[in-house]
Amino acid sequence: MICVQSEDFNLQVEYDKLRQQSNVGAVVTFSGLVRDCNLGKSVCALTLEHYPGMTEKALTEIVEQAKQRWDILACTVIHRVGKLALQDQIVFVGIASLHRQEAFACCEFMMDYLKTKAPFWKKECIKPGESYWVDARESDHQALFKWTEHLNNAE
Amino acid sequence: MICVQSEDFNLQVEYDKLRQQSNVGAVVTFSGLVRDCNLGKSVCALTLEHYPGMTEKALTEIVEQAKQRWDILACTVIHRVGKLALQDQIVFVGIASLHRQEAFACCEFMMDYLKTKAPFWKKECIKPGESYWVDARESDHQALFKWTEHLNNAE
Amino acid sequence: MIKVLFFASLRDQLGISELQLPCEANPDTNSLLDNLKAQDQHWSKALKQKQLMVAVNQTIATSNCLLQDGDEVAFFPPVTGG
Amino acid sequence: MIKVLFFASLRDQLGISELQLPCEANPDTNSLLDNLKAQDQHWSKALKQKQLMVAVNQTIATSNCLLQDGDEVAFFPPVTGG
Repeated sequence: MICVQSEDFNLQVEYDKLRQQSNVGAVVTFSGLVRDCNLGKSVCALTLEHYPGMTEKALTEIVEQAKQRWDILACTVIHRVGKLALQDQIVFVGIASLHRQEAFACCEFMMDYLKTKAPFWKKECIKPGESYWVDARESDHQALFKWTEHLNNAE
Repeated sequence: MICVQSEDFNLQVEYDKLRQQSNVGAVVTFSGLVRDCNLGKSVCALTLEHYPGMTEKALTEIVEQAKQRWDILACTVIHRVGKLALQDQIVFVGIASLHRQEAFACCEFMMDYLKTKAPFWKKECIKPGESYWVDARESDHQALFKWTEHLNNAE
Repeated sequence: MIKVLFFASLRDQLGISELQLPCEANPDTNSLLDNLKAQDQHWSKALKQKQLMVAVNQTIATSNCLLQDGDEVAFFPPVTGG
Repeated sequence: MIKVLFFASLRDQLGISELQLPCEANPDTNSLLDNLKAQDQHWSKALKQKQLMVAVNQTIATSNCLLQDGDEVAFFPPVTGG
């Protein structure tokens, strides 16, 4: 399931959906939250913009790619857009599989992808009326590189 | 928080505790469930035995070790013991951190440890009155090896 | 016509989120970008950022990409989702 | 005395979960294991499994380990938790 939405999500609800099949042995979830501090600046709110149409297309493709690479039973991706407050949930990725290794690897891969390729942009508000676009972290790009490197080596 | 218990646990409750600090940016959770099938045999129930005293000591030590290795904000480990039914929750590991990489790595490390070093044993019931002790999976031991190898290389 | 979109900080810098460009002979993403930069100094500077990302018909283009009439091309800064 | 514990399938095979052994001179986990194996053929076989794990005072011992009076030594098959 893929969802780009302004509404909040509920971890338990998503988890219960992921564990429905009787052969699920492992569920890994990732939740990303709005932190009160980023790169030394205090943050009071966050606005998330996306590229409607491309976002859903990109997420559908990456879920298909993940399913081909790992033997997973279920996958949920939820990404919020719009205005978010401190400690709000931003993103959820949940993977169900027979064994834990696939669930961990697939969940981390999905998050690396979301951070580096999916068209979402964060604007941080540091005080009322003052906000700036968040710069991409170099470490996020390195994180995705490890997966493509792995792919290239496997070929 | 470390807990060895016969009672079930609730993912949402544990997640809400993990995300309490205002600087949490990432929460990774792992839940292990009783599958209806293991190594081709159908399973109808599971009994988990542990080594009381050593279990808690071992888990406390590994959480300390994980905290030294990764910059994490909170860590919860819950492992159930006693008789469990199909699709029951067996184990929970939840990690909160500033960034996702630490949470993923630490959660996977904790699970590899729990699978290979913490004194828990599973007895699977395949039909009423017929049960057998689960054999350790070679892949689990290889999973832990990657962490010790990493440690050795780092030294 | 080629539909061109701008997002996030790039849109703010350019002050525009969308425009239509006539389709020239044998267009590609590089020539399109050159045309946009040629608009004026301000555009030239905004579009010169090293990490500029390009998507053609809602798929990331990692190298120069041939275009045809009716294509949708988006330019944006590195993404920061998740 | 040394307190000796057995868990899971090993306990089932031996039919006993706990016993006390007198503390010999300079005991270690290897000599303790040899003494246990010497009990009879059944014990010898059960304790010969390659992957037998040993914990001394509730900590896994990865090699032979010196013991002293009052120590708790546990033998068990590879763990299968999580």
